[in-house]
Formats: sequence, structure tokens, C-alpha cells
Amino acid sequence: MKGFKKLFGWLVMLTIPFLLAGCESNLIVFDPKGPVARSLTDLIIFSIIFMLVIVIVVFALFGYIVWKYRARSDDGNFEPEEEKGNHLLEIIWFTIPVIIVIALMIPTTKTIYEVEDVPQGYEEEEPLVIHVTSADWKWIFSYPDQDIETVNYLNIPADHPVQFKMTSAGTMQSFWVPELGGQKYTMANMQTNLFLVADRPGSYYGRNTSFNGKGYAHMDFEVQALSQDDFNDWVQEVHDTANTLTEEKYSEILEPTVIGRMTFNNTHLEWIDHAHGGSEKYLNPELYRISHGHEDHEGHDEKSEEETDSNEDQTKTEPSQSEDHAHH
Amino acid sequence: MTSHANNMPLEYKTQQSQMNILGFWVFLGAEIVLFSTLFASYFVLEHNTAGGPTGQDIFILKDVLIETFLLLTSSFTCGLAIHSMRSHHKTGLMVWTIVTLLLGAGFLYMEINEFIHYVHEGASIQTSGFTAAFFTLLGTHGAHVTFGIFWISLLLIQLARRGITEKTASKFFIASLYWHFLDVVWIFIFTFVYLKGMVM
Amino acid sequence: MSTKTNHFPWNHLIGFVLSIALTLLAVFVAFNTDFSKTVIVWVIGILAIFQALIQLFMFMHVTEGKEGMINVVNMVYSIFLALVIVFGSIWVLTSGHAAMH
Amino acid sequence: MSLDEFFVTGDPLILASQIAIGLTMIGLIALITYLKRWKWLWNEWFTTVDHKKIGIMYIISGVLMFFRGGVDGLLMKAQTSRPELEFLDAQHYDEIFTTHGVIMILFMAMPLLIGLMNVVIPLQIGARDVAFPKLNALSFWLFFAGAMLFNVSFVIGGSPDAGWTSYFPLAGKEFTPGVGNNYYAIALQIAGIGTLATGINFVVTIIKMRAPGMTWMRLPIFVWSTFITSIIIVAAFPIFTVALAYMTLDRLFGTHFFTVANGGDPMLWLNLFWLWGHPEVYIVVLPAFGMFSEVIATFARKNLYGYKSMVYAVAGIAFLSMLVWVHHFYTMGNSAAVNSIFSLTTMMIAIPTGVKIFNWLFTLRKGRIEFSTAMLWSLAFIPCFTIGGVTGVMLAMAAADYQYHNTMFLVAHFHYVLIPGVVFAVFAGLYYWWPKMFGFKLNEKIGKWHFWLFVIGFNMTFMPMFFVGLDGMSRRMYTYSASTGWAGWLGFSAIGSIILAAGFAALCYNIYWSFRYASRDVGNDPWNGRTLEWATASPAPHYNFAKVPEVDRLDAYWYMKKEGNTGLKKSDLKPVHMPSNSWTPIFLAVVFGVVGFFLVFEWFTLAILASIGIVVGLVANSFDYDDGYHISVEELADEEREWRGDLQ
Ligand code: HEA
Ligand code: HEA
Ligand code: CUA
Ligand SMILES: [Cu+2]
Repeated sequence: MKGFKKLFGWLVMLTIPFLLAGCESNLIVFDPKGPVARSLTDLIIFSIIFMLVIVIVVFALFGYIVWKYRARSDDGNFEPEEEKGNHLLEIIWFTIPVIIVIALMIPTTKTIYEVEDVPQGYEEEEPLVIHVTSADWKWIFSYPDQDIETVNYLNIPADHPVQFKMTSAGTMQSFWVPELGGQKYTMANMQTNLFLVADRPGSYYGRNTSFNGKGYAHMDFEVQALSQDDFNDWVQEVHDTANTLTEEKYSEILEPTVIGRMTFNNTHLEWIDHAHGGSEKYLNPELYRISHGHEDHEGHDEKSEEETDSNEDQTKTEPSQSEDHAHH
Repeated sequence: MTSHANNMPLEYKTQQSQMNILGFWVFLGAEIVLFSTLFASYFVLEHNTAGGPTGQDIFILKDVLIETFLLLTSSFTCGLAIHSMRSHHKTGLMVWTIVTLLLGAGFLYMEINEFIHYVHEGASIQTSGFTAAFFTLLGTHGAHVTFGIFWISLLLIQLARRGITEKTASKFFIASLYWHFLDVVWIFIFTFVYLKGMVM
Repeated sequence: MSTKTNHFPWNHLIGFVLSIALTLLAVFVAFNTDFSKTVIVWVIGILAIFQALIQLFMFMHVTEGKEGMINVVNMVYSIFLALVIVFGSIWVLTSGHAAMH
Repeated sequence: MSLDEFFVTGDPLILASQIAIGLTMIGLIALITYLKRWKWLWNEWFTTVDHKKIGIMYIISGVLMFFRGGVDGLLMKAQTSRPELEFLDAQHYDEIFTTHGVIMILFMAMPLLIGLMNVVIPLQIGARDVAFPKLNALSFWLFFAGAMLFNVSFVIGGSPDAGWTSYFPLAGKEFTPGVGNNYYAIALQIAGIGTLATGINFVVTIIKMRAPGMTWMRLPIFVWSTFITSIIIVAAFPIFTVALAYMTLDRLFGTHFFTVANGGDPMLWLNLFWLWGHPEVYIVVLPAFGMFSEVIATFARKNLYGYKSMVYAVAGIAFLSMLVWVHHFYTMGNSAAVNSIFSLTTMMIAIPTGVKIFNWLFTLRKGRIEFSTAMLWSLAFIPCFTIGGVTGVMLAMAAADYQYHNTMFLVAHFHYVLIPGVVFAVFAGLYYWWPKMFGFKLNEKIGKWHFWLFVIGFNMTFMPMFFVGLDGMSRRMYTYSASTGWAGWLGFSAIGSIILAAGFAALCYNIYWSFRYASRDVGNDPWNGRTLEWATASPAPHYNFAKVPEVDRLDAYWYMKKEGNTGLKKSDLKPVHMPSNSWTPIFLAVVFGVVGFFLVFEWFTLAILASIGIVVGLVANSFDYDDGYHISVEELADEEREWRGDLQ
């Protein structure tokens, strides 16, 4: 048994720094930057309190019972009495969970309904509509009213509701900006809806969480919340400097690649909205064929290559932030 | 082993036969789940015709009704076969079973023709979500009928060789459950695929 | 129930006649009445369930054998599953965003 | 198709394992030939219909698959141990988590549990075998054919790479044109048919073959959980059969069930997959609950507390299990009403599960707890599984799930239920029933090493995943950048997985050691058990019980021992009827495997030709009137005399 104790002690030592590190850092889900995410975080914290109580009760009972009733050399090898059960106790540990479930259910339902709509306090404002089209392995954002399209980054006005109308050009993806709100799937031939608001200007991490093939790990994007003025300036600047997206260029973008950011002064909605079918004409199974082994490592090299390659049709108001997963 | 089963029909005589029959009922439970999945998928995909033909465009009531009557009658004759079996009437069992199989074959013949007709109308299994679900639901039922015909034919050979025994009786009884079950499935296909498809 | 059943198979005959009649009735309801489509589907659906019950009880003898009760429970449970699968799938896949297509 | 497309080549890692596999195979075949064991293998194992041998074959396959799945797990842990490692590329990582998930759930958890069910259930109900012994053999061989077909993908043609959930459209031919996902569709179909047959078999066995006097409320709790699990199998597997058939049709025959084009609906796949997939996770956990109950009662030296409410709880979980599937895709854009209802049904499962947890605790209370290895696993299960369970409830709250879905938080949840719930149970079951299978115990001291290394390693591996998940790391990412700040968590987790692997190695060593050195003198009842399997010899004789015991209450054997009536009179013996061995199950399974292989490569002519074998097998089976054989009273008496002193 000595061996185990040593091992155990050693492991505890090893664990402590990590646990401390965990407490220090701000886990992204607990660090909401907008009203939608905040209501989810509130719900999560509410549930965690219940779960902690349950875990503590079970652990305490467990520890106590296992310690107290362990076999000992001096217990005369007694034979425990048989017990049938106890109705009162059984009713108790049936009823309390029922109550907990009800207690969890009420705010859950409330929140489910709440996040389907424009966030509270913003009902009066006309949401900015952005069409999200996910493809392998990039995000395409279209601003129909501004007549702008961006790839792999998203600028929104802060403190203003944004309505995302989401679809996919092929595989299924999930649009997630954890600091602003929960995720939702994007699917070809269909449209899903999501409302988000950012409290104040800032940069937020967004990504796909629904696995969709080789480039999936790199399928992230940055959300920049700008003040309304900055946002308007940006729109103006795009109109002044960005190139026009052609159908040809668009089908090139839809090929399965990992690419950098792009900006255009029109939108692909002019010729196709993937929510209403027609995606299949952009698909080419041959491009998805894999040959085993002699695969070069997908990702970075290719990504930066693409970035320079397509630099001509990019407008950058920010210093280039290639592949920025940082969010702390 | 047989003591408690004296007042039961022959097919329930041995413990093993009872287990076989019970097991088959449980299997039919699984079949109900299987077919309801096929139905559920059909209902979900029913309207996804992708510009191809709809049910209304292609279904022909007359043919479907003939298929229905063939199958209903075969279910009836199958019942008569088991009735004969329980009266230890080997020839009756033989004859009614053969009639059942012939009716089943007639049904299959009609169904295959129906499918060929649909393909000519431009509705093959590859046409759309709707046709995929339609042909798979109908095809699974048809494949069951086909399998049943082969299986029961094998039983007929065994019957001819061995006569009505505890074993052959329980095999025939199980086959009859299968056959009636296929009739039940067909009733739902008739109602919710054909009739509903033609009126809605 | 006895080992020898020599009597005329009345219940098979009745079952058969009923099933033919119910089928024709369903066709009649579907094509020759002017109920709304929903009503029609409900009516023919109920007729189909009747027919299925006829097969189950008159032809398949669900309740016989030592496990009659178990067979019935098995069938009831399977039908419950069928309803969950069919109505559940339809509900899940056609409400929500799909309703907005 | 060119040869280098057929054989997977190029990657040194794969190449090395291919060579290793090849050499092992050749070595094995040579060894068997050298020892002249082919005939023995064929007669004693390949054609056997004995539930105990079938169970053992399930267990061996399960342990092998655990090794394969475990190596996959370690590879993943290595790849993500540091940011931007280039140990595995994206494609390779994708294949590995896919095969890991499939193998762990379908080819590790299922066979190990079904294996233990096979060994134990007939013994616990005092039966000579299962209701359909030949079908049972077929189940095993179909499972085995499916597992082999699935594993072959890694050498020939390429592994599936769309996740164990294989969501469409990704899993469709447009996006994964290789043969990998054909393997998924067809191998799982073959194995699934075997599982369905197992379900039917055990339902009938438990209804019809209980010992005289064993009424429903006198069933050992493991029998109850097996019975209810079997019902879920019968209820859920046909759904998977259909879903896989659709997948096959879409991939091989160009239909449009789930495609982007021509009116397919990928959401239908999600719906059908989880209509099966959710019940599936309870299929693996309920038998495990049953085993824990047996072990806890035995080593607390007390009867199970609240037996009836335990039974109702299992039934309740089973009932609810069919009503919660949508919780796997709350984020699909369902209506708020759908998400609310499914949140409710999902959370309700916490209630019967809680009843079980508290009944286990109260079984321990006032007991005399012996820390045997089997018991240690059952004890560790309680706190670990509670963590997995309460995080499950957090996931069940749809709105909150919008933040957890498909993150490492989810990955942590399901390892925290699957490993304590299933793997610990399998370990507990193996230590507990090992003597019944082989006639000797596994070493308790090595067992403790196995236990501590595994439990500590497990917590270290998976606890950090909750935190990276909450920090925005999604699942199935083969790499991440250093700026995310996840590296510390994941590095720690990777270290944990090495300890975990050392635990598994300790198990392997234990098996080896015990085979060679453990005492063969364990008696029929080494743990002072409560149920009927301990009333017969260890290892159990092929006929199980010379005379089927009569049961007059719950835990009958416990009281038989107390009242001293475990004896046997020769005059009570009657000849025992036994089923004969059969070649059809293994034959059919091999044919299924071959047909499956041809279908994977879309060689339809060959597939049709090979299918003739299926017809041959079925016809042969239909004409098989073999009635088995009888063991005479003399033989029985001789065998019984060998282990019991009390044969009169
Ligand atoms: C053995 C396997 C197993 C088990 C037992 C469970 C048990 C549970 N699971 Fe888990 N689950 C999986 C395996 C399992 N799960 C897998 C494999 C996945 C992911 C698949 C994939 O996507 O790849 C998954 C995913 C998963 C999701 C999907 C999340 C997502 O994709 O976003 C959800 C959501 O509701 C969920 C919920 C639950 C719940 C509520 C339970 C409950 O049954 C837990 C009940 C237990 C307790 C709650 C603890 C004990 C109870 C008490 C002490 C009483 C008091 C407690 C309360 C009142 C709360 N699980
Ligand atoms: C019962 C089911 C089960 C079990 C037991 C495990 C066990 C393990 N799993 Fe699990 N896992 C799943 C089911 C399971 N898993 C599922 C369903 C998924 C989802 C797949 C998907 O996304 O599609 C998943 C996904 C998954 C991921 C997520 C991948 C991702 O999303 O990026 C990871 C990552 O680390 C992981 C790791 C592990 C590890 C380290 C173990 C360890 O516990 C393994 C321990 C075992 C060993 C270590 C054995 C090998 C031992 C040795 C090699 C030692 C030497 C031995 C000798 C000398 C004899 N698993
Ligand atoms: Cu997804 Cu409509
Ligand atoms: Cu689930």
C-alpha cells in the first residue's frame, strides 16, 4: 500500500498548480460580453450551484459511509443485518430530485424562449441583418443592406442588436461566438436565426463547433464590435476600396480550402442564397478525395499562402491578425 | 417439459416451441419499430420531390387496390392454412399455404410492374428524397414478402417429408404470424402512402 | 382452445370480410366525400388501425399461448414506440426553423 | 482502383502498425498450426453454442478492441498535448477519433457487457443455456465479423473519418468520397443485426427459462437490468438498421435521403441516429448498473437496499431513454417548445438514477465493506459517475447547452459516464466473475495497481476537459494555437492518459500473471456470493447445473447456504438435454463479412455471388432438425463429484 500512497502524494503535488491556474484564468463561458451570453451564463451558474450541492451531498455521504462501515480486523467478522429498504427515505430521495428538476426547468424554459428573440432592452432598435454562409472551411458574412461581404471576419456595431440569418453551402456547421451567445447550426437549403448583441467594442472569438472535415480545426473567425461611427466608417471604407465579388471568384472561395480574410463591396446573395437550394452546383466531390499518407499538413502554410495570394482583394482596416484564437 | 401444455395447440407443445413463438413476437416488435422508422422518414421526406414527380402524379388507385385485395386474401388463406393445421389436416395446410404463396407472388408481380411504371414516369429511387423514402418503404415490405415466399416454400418441403409434427407445426405457425404481419404493414402503406398521397 | 379445432373458421371469414369492407370504406371516404383533408386522413387512419387490430386478434391470436399477456404488452409497447418515432420525428423536423421554409 | 488506393500507404505510423498486425496474424496462424490446435479451435470454440464460451469470446474480442480504441485515445492525447504539434495530420486525427468512438462504444463496451451477460445470466437464473443457443452463436459471429470488417478499414481502403456520429451531409459521398464511410455503414449494420438478435434472445431467455420458483421479484438485479437492456436493444436497434440502410443507399446507390441535392434532409440522419444513439448509451450503462449492484451487495455483505425501487428505477430509465434523443441537437434550430419538452424529459432521467445512487449508498451503510478489487471499482464508480451525471443534467438544459454543445465539456461528460459507468463495471465484473469463468481469481494486489492507476489517470485525463470546454475549445480539433491558453490543461490531460494506460497495462499483466501462477483452488463460491451462479462449480460445467435449483426468495443461494441445503442427491439427477454445436453461425458470419467487404468497394457482382452463401446457410439452417444430445446421469454424477464433497 505504500506504493500507492507515494504515487498519490506525487499526483496531488502535480495537480495543484493546474487547479490554481484554472481559477486564475477567466473561462470564456463565464465571461460574457453581451446580454444573450449573459443570460446563458446566469443559467449556467444557477445550475452549477445545484450541481455542487448534489455532488457535495453524495460525496459526503459516500465518504462517511465507506469510512464508517469498512471491514476491520477487530469487528469480529460480524454479519450485517439485512435491510429491505425504507419508504420514507426512498420518498425523500425521489422527491428532492423532482423538486430540483422543476427548479432547473423553469429558468431553462424561460431562457430557451428568451434567446430566440431580440434581446431585452433592444426590442425598439432595428436589428442589423447579416447573412452567414458557412462553407468548407470558411465563414462568409453578407451585409445585404450595406452591400458588403466579408470572409472569415465579422464587424458589427456594438450595443446594437444583430440578426444572423444562417445557412450553409454544404456540410453542416455551427456558428458560435461564446462571449456573445450560444451556438446554432447552419445547414444547406435551410435558414436558422440567431440574435446577438455586444455590449461594447471589442474583439471576440468565434468558431465552428460542428465537425466538417479536414479544415475544421481552422474554421474560426474574429468578431469585431465597433462603435456605431467606426462601423459606418468601415462600411464606407469598404465601398471605397474593396473589390467586387464575381460568381467565378465566389465558386473558387467555396472550394474546400482554408483561407484568410477577404472583403468585397457586394454580396453573393445577388446570385444565390444557399438557404433556398442550389448549393449542389458548387460541389465537387473530387476536391474532397483524400489520398492516404502522402498528405501534407493542412493549415498554416496554406493559410498564409492564401492570404498573400488574395491580398489584392482585401481591405484591412485592422492590422492583419492572422489566425487569432486568442481571447484572454 | 410438455406436461403443462396439454390443452394447447400442437405448435405450443414443447418449451422450445413456446420460446420460438415468443421470440418471434418479440422480433415482430422490432419489425414494428423498423417499419415505423421507415414510415417516419417517408412522412418527413414526402414533400421533398425536388421538382420530380409527386405521389399524386404517379399513383394508380386501381393497381394498388388489386395489390391490396391480393394481400388481404392471402392473409385470409394463410389463416385457413393454420386452421387446417390445427385440425391435423395436412392436405388442407398444404393447399391453403400454396394458395397463400401464389397470392403473394401475384402481389409481388403487380408491385414490380408498378415500380417499373414509376421508373418510366421518371420516378426512380434516385430521383428525390420522396422517391428514395417511397421505394425503400415499399421495397422493404416487398423484400419481406419475397423472403416469406422462399421461407414458406422451404417449410412446405419439410411438411411433405415430415408431416404435421410439433416442430413443423410451430414453424408454420411462426410463418403465419410473419405473413399476417406483412398484411398489417401493407394496410398502413395503403392508407398513409397511397390514399393519403392521392388525396393530399 | 382444444388441440382439435374442426369447427368452421368463422372468425377468419368475418375478419376477411371486414378487412375488405374497411378497405373499400377507406377508399370511399378518401375519394367520394368532401370532408377536409385532415378529417379524411384521420378517418382512414382509424379505419387502418381497426384493420390492424382485426389481423392481430382474429388471425394472429395475440392473446393465446402461455405468454398471451406478455404478447399484448409487447405489442402495446411497440405501438407506443411507433407513435413516438413517427410523431416525434415529424414534430422535431418540421417545427422550428423548418417551419419557416 | 489502383493498388496504392486499395492499401493504405505512406504514413509511417500506419505502416508500422500494418506490419505489426501482419506479423501477429502470421505468427498466430503458425502457432496454431504448430500446436495442431485448429481442430480443437473449431470444435471447442468456433462452432460452440455454449453461452459461457460465447461469453468468453465476446470478452476476449472486447479486451482486444479496448486496446485498439485505447491506443487511438492515446494518439489523440499525444497530438493535442501541445499546441500546433504535427504528430498527426488533420486527416489522420479525424480517422482516429471516428474509429475510437465507434470501437469503444460498439466493439468494446457492447461485447464486454454482452459477454458478461452471456456468461452470467443463464447461471443466475438457473438455466442450462439461453433460449436460442445457435442464434446466440450467430450474434457473436456477426458482431465479430462486423468488428473485423470495421478494423480492416485501417489497412485496406482507409478508415471512416466523419465522427462516430457520422453526420450528413459530411458523411455523404459528396464530401467523403472514399470507402471509409462505406465501412462504417456496412460493418455497423452487420454487428447491429447480431446485437438485435442478442436482445431478442435474452428477452425470451429471461421470460421463459427462470429456475422454478424464481418469480419476477426474485430475479437477481443483474438479470433485471439485462432484461430491460434487451428490451431497449429490441426497441432501438431497428432504427439504426434503417438509418444505416439509408446511409448505404445514399453512398452506394445514389439515393437522396440525407444529401444536399434533390430534396435530401440531413436532419433526418441526426434524428434517426440519436433515436438509436441515446438509448444506446443506456444500453451500455444499465447492465453495468446491474453488475455494480451485485458486487456492492456481495462485498457489503448485505442485501441490495430498496430492491423494488431499483427495479422500477431501471424500468423508468429505459422508458425515458426513448423520449430524450433531441438533447443531442438542441442547437439545430428546433422550436423553443421542442427544446423545452426534451430538456424536461432528459432531466427527468436524473430522478431514477438518483434513486439508484442513494440505494447503493444505503446498501453500503451498516454493511461490512470489504475492499476487494471488484468492490473498489464499484465504489469509485459512485463519485465519478455522479460527476458525469450532474454534468449531463447541465447539458440537458437546452439553453445552457448552446454554450457546451460539441465542446470538450461534452467530451468530458461522456467519458465521465462511460468510463466509470461502463469500463469500471466491466472491470468489476471481470474480477468478480473471473473465477466462475476460469476457475481462478485475478491477482488482488496487481488488481489494486490496476485500480489506482486507472482511476487516478482517468480523473487526470478527463477533468481538465471540462475546463477547456468552458474555455471555448470545441471537440474534434486536431490542433490549436498557443494563444488559446489551453496548452496547460491539455498537457496535464495527456500525462493523465499515460497513467491511465499504465493501469490498463496492469490489467493485462494481471491476466497473464494469474493464468500462470494463481491458485486453482478457489471453490465454487470464492466471494461468499448471493446468487445462483455461485451454486455450481468454478469454472461452471458445460451443463451449468446438474439439478436446477429451486428458488424460494430473493438471494436464494445466500439462504440455501445458511440453511445448509446446497447438497445434491444422485437420485435427484436426470439426464440433461444439451444443444449440439453448429457450423452455420460462423459460416453465415464469414459470408456476411465477405459480402460486406465487397459492398464496401462497390463490387456488386462479387457481392451477389457471395450472397449465395447466405442463402445456403439459411436453407441449411431451416432443414436442420438436430435435437441436441443428452448427458447421462452417470456423467453428471462423475463431474459433480469432482468439485463437491456433498454428492450423496
Ligand atoms: C453511459 C453513457 C451515458 C450516460 C449514462 C449518460 C447520462 C446522461 N447524459 Fe449523456 N452522453 C453520452 C453518454 C451518456 N450520457 C454520450 C456518449 C454523449 C455524446 C455523444 C456525442 O455527441 O458524441 C452524451 C451527450 C449528452 C448530451 C448532449 C449534449 C450535447 O451534445 O450538447 C446530453 C444533453 O442533455 C446528455 C445528458 C445526459 C443526462 C441528463 C444523463 C443522465 O442519465 C445522468 C443522470 C445521473 C445523475 C444526474 C447523477 C446521479 C443523480 C443524483 C445524485 C440525483 C440528484 C441529481 C439531480 C436532481 C440532478 N448527454
Ligand atoms: C466507452 C467508451 C469510451 C472509452 C472507454 C474511451 C476512452 C478514452 N478516450 Fe474516448 N471517446 C469516446 C468513447 C470512449 N472513450 C467517444 C464515443 C468519443 C467521440 C468520438 C467522436 O468524436 O466521434 C470519444 C472521443 C475522445 C476524445 C475526443 C477527441 C476530440 O473530440 O478531439 C479523446 C481525446 O482525448 C478521447 C480520449 C480517450 C482516452 C485517452 C481514453 C482512455 O480511457 C483509453 C484508455 C485505454 C488505454 C489507454 C488502452 C491502451 C493501453 C496501452 C496502449 C498501454 C499498454 C498496454 C499493454 C502493454 C498491454 N476520446
Ligand atoms: Cu435544418 Cu431545415
Ligand atoms: Cu443522450
